[in-house]
Amino acid sequence: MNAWLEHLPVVPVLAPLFAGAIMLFLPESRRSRAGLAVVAVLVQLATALVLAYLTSDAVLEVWPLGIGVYSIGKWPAPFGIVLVVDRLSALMLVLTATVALAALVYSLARWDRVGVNFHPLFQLLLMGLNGAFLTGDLFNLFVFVEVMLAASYGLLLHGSGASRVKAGLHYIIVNLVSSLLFLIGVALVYGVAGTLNMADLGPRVAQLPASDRGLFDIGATILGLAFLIKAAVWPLNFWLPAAYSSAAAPVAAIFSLLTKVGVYAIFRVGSLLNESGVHGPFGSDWLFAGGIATVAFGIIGMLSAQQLARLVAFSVIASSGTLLASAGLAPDAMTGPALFYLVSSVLASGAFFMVTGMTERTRTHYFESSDQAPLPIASYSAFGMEDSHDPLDVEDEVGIAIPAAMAFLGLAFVSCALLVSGLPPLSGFVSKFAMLSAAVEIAPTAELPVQSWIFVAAMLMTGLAAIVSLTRIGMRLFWSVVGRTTPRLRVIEAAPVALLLLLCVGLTVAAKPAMTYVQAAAQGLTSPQTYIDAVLSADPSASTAEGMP
Amino acid sequence: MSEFEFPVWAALPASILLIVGGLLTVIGSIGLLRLPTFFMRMHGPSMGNTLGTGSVLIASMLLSSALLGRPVAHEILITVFIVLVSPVTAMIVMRAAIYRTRVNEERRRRQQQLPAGDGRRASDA
Amino acid sequence: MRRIPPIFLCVLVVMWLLLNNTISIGHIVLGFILSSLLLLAAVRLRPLQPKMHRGHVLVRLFVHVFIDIIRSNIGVARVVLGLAGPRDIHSGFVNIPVDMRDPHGFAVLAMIITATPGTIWVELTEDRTRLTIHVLDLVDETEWIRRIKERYERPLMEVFE
Amino acid sequence: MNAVLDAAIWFAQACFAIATAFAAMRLIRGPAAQDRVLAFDTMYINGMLSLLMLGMRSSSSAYFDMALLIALFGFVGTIALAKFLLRGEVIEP
Amino acid sequence: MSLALIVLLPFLGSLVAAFLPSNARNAEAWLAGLVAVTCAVLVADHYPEVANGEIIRFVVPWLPQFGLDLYFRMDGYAWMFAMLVTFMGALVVLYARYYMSPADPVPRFFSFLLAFMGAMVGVVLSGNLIQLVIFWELTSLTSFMLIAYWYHLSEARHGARTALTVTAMGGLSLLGGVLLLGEVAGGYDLDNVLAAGDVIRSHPWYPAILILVLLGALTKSAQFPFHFWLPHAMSAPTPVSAYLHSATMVKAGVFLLARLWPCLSGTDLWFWIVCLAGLSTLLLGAFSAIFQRDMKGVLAYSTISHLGLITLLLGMNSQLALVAAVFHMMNHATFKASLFMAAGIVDHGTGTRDLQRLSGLAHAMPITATLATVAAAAMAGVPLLNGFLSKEMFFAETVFAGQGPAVRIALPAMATIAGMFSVAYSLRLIHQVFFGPRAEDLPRAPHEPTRGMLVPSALLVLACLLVGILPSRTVGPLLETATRSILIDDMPTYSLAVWHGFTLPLLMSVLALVGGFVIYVLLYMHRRRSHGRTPFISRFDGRRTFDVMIIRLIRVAGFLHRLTSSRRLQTQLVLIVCIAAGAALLGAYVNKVAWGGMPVTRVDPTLALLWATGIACALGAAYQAKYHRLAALIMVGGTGLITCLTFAWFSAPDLALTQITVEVVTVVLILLGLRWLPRRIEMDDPRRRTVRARARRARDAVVAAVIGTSMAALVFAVLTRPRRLDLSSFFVEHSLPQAGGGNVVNVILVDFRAFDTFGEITVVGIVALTVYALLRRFRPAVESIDVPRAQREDLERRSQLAADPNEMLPSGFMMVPAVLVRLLLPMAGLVSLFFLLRGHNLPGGGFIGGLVLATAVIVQYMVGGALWVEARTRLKPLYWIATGLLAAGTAGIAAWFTGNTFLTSFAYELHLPLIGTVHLFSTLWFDIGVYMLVVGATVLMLVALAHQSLRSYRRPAPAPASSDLHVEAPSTAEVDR
Amino acid sequence: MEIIFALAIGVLTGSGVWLLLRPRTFQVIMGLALLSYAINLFIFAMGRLAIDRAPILDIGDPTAAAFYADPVPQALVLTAIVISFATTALLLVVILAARGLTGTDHVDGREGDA
Ligand code: NA
Ligand code: NA
Repeated sequence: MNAWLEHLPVVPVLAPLFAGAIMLFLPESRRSRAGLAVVAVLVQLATALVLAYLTSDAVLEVWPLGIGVYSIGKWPAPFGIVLVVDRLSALMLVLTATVALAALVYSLARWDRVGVNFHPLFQLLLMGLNGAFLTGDLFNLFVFVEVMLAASYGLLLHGSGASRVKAGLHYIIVNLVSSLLFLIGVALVYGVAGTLNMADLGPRVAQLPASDRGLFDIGATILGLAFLIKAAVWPLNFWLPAAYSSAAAPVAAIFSLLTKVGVYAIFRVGSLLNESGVHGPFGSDWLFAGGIATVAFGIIGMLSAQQLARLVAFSVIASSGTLLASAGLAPDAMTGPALFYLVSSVLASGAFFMVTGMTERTRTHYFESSDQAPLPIASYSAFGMEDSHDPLDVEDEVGIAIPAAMAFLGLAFVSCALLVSGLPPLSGFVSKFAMLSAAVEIAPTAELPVQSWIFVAAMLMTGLAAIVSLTRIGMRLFWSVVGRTTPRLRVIEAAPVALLLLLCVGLTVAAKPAMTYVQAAAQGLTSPQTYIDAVLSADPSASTAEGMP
Repeated sequence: MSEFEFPVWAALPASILLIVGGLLTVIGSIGLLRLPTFFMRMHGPSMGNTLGTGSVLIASMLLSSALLGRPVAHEILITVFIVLVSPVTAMIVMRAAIYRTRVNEERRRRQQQLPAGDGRRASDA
Repeated sequence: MRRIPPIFLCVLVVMWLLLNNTISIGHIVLGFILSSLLLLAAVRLRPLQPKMHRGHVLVRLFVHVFIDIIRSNIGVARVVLGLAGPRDIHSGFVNIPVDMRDPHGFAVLAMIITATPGTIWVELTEDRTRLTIHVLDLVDETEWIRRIKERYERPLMEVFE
Repeated sequence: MNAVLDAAIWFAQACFAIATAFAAMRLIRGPAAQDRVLAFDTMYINGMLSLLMLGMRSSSSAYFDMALLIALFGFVGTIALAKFLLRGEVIEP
Repeated sequence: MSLALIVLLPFLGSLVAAFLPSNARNAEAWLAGLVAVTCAVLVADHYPEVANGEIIRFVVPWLPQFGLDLYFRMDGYAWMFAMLVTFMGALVVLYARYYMSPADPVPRFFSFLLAFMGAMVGVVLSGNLIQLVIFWELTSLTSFMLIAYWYHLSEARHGARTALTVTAMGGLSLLGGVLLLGEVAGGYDLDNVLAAGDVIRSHPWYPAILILVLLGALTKSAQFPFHFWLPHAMSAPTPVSAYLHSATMVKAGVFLLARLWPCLSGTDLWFWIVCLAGLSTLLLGAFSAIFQRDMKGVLAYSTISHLGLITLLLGMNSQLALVAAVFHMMNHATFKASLFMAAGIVDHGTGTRDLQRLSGLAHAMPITATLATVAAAAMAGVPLLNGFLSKEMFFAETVFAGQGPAVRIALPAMATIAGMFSVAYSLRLIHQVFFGPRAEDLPRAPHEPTRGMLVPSALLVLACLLVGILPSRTVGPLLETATRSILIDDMPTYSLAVWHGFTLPLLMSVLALVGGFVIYVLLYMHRRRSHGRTPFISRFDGRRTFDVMIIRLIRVAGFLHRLTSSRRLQTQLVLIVCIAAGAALLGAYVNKVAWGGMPVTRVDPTLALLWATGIACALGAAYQAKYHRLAALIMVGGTGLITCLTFAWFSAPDLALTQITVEVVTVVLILLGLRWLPRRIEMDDPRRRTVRARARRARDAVVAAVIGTSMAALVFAVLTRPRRLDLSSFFVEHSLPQAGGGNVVNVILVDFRAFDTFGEITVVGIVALTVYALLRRFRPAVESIDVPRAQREDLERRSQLAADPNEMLPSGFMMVPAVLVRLLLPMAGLVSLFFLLRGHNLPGGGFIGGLVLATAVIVQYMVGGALWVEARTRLKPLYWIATGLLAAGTAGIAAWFTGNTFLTSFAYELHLPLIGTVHLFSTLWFDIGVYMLVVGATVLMLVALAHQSLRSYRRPAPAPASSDLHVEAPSTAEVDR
Repeated sequence: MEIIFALAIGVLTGSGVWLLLRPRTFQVIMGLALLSYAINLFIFAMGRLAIDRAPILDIGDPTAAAFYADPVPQALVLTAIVISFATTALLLVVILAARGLTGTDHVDGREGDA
């Protein structure tokens, strides 16, 4: 294969890193940094698409098993760290890059200047996300999750202000604790099974003596809990609504991916531990119960939410619960539709957070009013870092205002509402229908048919709750007679929203190929042997000319 | 322990030095623990800092020279650093102690003036 | 062009050799390069440099100090262990009028006073005319003043002024 | 001869541990902040000595570096604390 | 193909309409009308095929994996409805053109109207049940938009929301039912489902399916008890009421019942549920209609009751009843729509629809009066009008419905009573509006409307007459095809004659007419004392109940939310740690985890003593951290020291080194922070002595104890098991030969697992950036803004606190320390380089080296003061960070050019004079990156924190309380610039 | 020896958790510091305890791995130390900002019950 194509899997990690690093040399003025940022995201998108193409059945000569394994430093798995690209990873990469592109462009309108270093942090967040989706090593996963979280702290606090700092404090502390759990889990897994490579885990666990097996399960349990906290499972998700609803709109938009990292980790590690039958969070019943509880919590939250942002945050919770529940219900049948749902819901909530930002424009909550405004401190010129721009002058608006702003906003809002509530005709409905029909289909043969019914009921309930609460808040937003000022809307803000919504439409129209792809991806999860073989049989020294120094 | 057999010329003085250093350090910290006032306590540890450390370092020098079969002197660096640094510590700590005792004096005096005791007590940070 | 203090450079090179525990030519060169770079980078942070002469005086001084250290260690040990006899220990501050002005001199003096147990540097007045030390076992103030001035301050003034 | 040496090393190590413990007692007992700072400094010195002992025990030079580092920087924490007590902030304008 | 076109065209039209300028009434109308007519023509074009029993199909695969395809299917029944929808659409558009006022934003109206048309056509042409549900929900949405067309009226908003919630809920349950149905019938497409009738009826899921589907249908068709949304939908513009809420959308429910009739009906369950719903709706609607004040109110309730009638017919499990039902669907559409139009005309002409105020309009608007009268007569079931025919069929069915005796008596009676009611309200409507004395106090002077508004109504009335007089010539064949397509072979025999001789049904009709007249007269005697409130049942207002339910729902949700969630951090943390511990303990219990078999090594008293110290420090810190922060900090530092010694003790020199350096930096860092964390004054706080507070502390103590114990047990369980060598042996064996490094740990960090290090330094960099960004807009606590007390005392002696950048040495007590510490800087630098360079073979490496250098710099700040140092050096931490990241990255990428993967280490042999050959490892370059990043990040964080005190260093005056904060904010700002 | 090690980790964890559950921000940050010590020791323990077996190979003899202490957990702990150092710094600054913006050092940003 082409010697350079070989390095493609590591590009999604490197592109944002280099972009972010180089930005630090550029002045804090928007233009140069923003340009670089856009380029970097486009590179990631292109790479992700190529990877998705390479993992599909279209080409088999590059990666015969449809799985790309890139061993960092040429050390073979399980000893070295490997990046693994299968359909699922590729899918997540594409999703990340897409939402990132939208959020980035959106942020250029003004949001990126309410604080410093927005763009570097944004890039490094992407680095963390991509790394987490790519890595095949448990501890390396920890590291990249930390990268992601660290950047998310920075972005959540971007713009400062009381509400953000308060929410951020809780968000940070909870995530620090969950990281500690993550460490305990990884360490225990290593201490008992003696490996850190995910693919290597299953075979080793199978060989574990019964006496050690219990310890391993404890490790896996704690690990799973850490993932579940990231995935915002009830009752470990109280930090989420405040954090997501107080973050700046584009940040919240990209945040809708963070919970999915937890879900991804559950899916991935769960599938690899599957046939060795590990109990705890990876065990299906626990997962199902947690998922349903989370959905219920999301429903309650949506119904009782008073601001749109919080409502969307709760819908994120509900969607994450849906994914967990479906994974717990019947991985084999449900994973495909669940992945479809994941894609649709991420796009939807991303768009929705941005719409929220636009509807709440009049209230400019993302920008502390002057009495709240923190004192700017001594300029750092003495300290060798001139940034002339004043973080407070973000009022000048960029880009041309689009006509019929209200019409666009209304249309966008309705589309988002349809997507979130799973009402026809958009992809929200398609994905929900797919999950429901799968759930109904397994019911007659399942050993616990009641689970299917609970799941179906939960899905329908979510839809109803979404309708009730969304009409309530939507009418207040758009049809309130008193004091509604039509916001000036700029293409640079409207376009990303439109992009995401159009993607959802595309997902609806091209449901067949999309579903085919995600089902293939799900196939990789439900029968992980291919993955394991691909990783463990990969010979790093094969592809290259020179040997070791 | 290492299977290397140390020659007497190194082992014997080293042992003595170690014992002396250990004793000095312990005595110093006993001083830190037992002496009545802060200013007196400050003298305790400085024993460990100087002669205690010195003897241990010499012992270490002897042993590692014997081990590698050539003069090893990098323990001198530690001595240099200790000597360079401990005055800084001593001065600032001493100064702080004097300042704080003065402040506490003043506070006590002030509290005797006002009708004392609403049950509060300023914490040290 | 900032000038690199030569003595300090040599000291650093020696340090480098001690650190790496070798005297290979390569390390000497490397140490030389690194040290000079570091000094170049740091020289503005150390504007004041000592001008030393009659360095041999220091040798005598150090011998004295060494003896004093051992003596005072024993002294303090006795005080701590309560072997100092029935008399109650009376510690206190001693004010010493000083004639030395050079900061580096004072620095060395501070080292000496700190290194000898039983005495601690307390403060030097802004105009550098009076030095206050704290003595653990204070029997006779004038004895202390004499000792500091005779044994330490004079040789230091010879070297640094 | 090694036996004597080992005994001496062991003895010294114990001494330093005891010294550390005493310092810690002072640290916990206080009463004043400066006492704690002083105790803290002492703990660091004793820690350095213990490291040197470990080095001799395992006759490896790896431990020497730690001792060196403590000798070089053990004081930073102490003067930071002391300066906080003395000036109310560690780094003044 | 053309089927898809019929569905697609309205949607396209709606898109176009949305983007027309808001004042283009004619363009909109033309567009809409054209679309409607075209669709109607297209539909009509298919009549020949459907007439001879063909079924036209058009399938587009959509989601075949789950049996969901776009499947358009037209048989006679569908054709009839499609015709109804499109034809009515055309008429309504024409009507609306004149009804809507120029002020109204018509694009929205017509665009939604067309969208609705598309959705409705979609419903009737769906050959796939899921697809049907999709269009079904679309009709709900478009109807929501149309009801709320005048959203500035709270009535409209409210009605719209009620309608949407009820119908969408129905739609969801319909979805559920359809899912089950599809699973049972083995596919969602209509042909399967209709064929699988027996399977379905005998399947255990049948009741569930039936109830779910019925929920969908009955809500849509406003059947009791879900009828309440329809009257409130009347706040929509009248064309909408005429189209959606009488002719088409509300028919969707009964349409579906008839559609699924072959596979769902024929059971007792069906009979009872459907009949009861229909009958009660029939009576309730008719009864309430009598007492309405609003014309549209009367029509709404009458619509409800007529829908009830249709439902009742469908419930009777008899083919003839089905025919009657289908027949009545069409009839009702015609006369009710024209009545609505009449109501609109009256509203338009007089400015009110209030029956109390309206009177004697016949003089002013004779044509309208005539049309309305005829239509009302049809509604009342007067002979020679279409209403009479279907109603008589209905009466006949009630009589011959085969069920038990009770039914045989009750049903006809009820039917007759309902008939009376409908006569009464029809009579009332016409009489009170068009006859009697002329009303004087009308908002507008009544006048005949433009022809455009009359034509549609007239056409419909004409239809009523034609059908009523010559049924078999006009509607006969259509009804035939429609019903035949539903009950394929077992078609009943029926005759559409006006005269069947003196039969029981005829008697019932007569009774109904007479009785209705009597009722109205009695009411009229009462001087129209109705105030729009229905006697007896007005208290059971479904809508109010619904509102209360919604409000309750939200309140309950709020309550549950408060119950199941918490904004308190402590609660969240307790949950996390408890669940973690619980899960672990449960796992241990389930799997009976036991100690391992390895013997424990003997306890070394020295380490034991050290750890006694460490534990004491930890406990002390835990005890002191609230009020004696400095003490706690120092004690934590002590614990850290012991930890570091432990690492060293158990042969982990690298860990010990890193730990110790990190310790030092952390202490400095937290002290820098403490400057801005105002001191807590310890006082005996009453809140700490409350029972709850004590209880919480007790709980936390227990939790902490349990978790501590379990961690200890866990560690012990691991430590007593043999270790696994697989990874370590690989690393130890390959470290020297391949990676060329003796210090395996360091080799792992920069080579084997360099990717971890790569991410790790990124984290450090990110945090530094965040800290910097956050501190840029830092707002300190009010109490700690002004200069610390100790320094304020100096201000008596010195003009300002900041050190003078030009002075050689700090004056005062810092002089000697400055001399010494500045002497130390180059040495420290050398040591840091030493650690950086030797890391690969002995403990050390970039991280430690970097921290050493950073610490050395920070110490300079401590003794020299921030401004003094920065006047003499220009360190650009951000650049260091960036360079570090780039260096590490390039070190990795460089491997690509040697044909290796990212971060593969390789050596470069450098031949130097008098030094010899030097092996430069790419890992060294990587380590240099780490080094630079760590230096930059650490310095940035610490110094950015230290810089905070610059904000106030020129204000000798101690700042008073919070009040001055805002005042001096600008002044600080300009100081900073 | 193992017993002492386990005890140490237990106590550190216990006091860390106790502080973590306290209402004051500074207590929480101290608790996290103690917890990270505990976790680092925990990870380290996963390589079991070895005395005088530092995984530093004298040039030229890569002897049996069994002799040396397990280097992997050491590397993991190093990463963990660095990351927890960084996050501690961040948390500290956030705590300061919160104190300034909310006027209290309660973790919830408002004076709850002590
Ligand atoms: Na998250
Ligand atoms: Na002294």
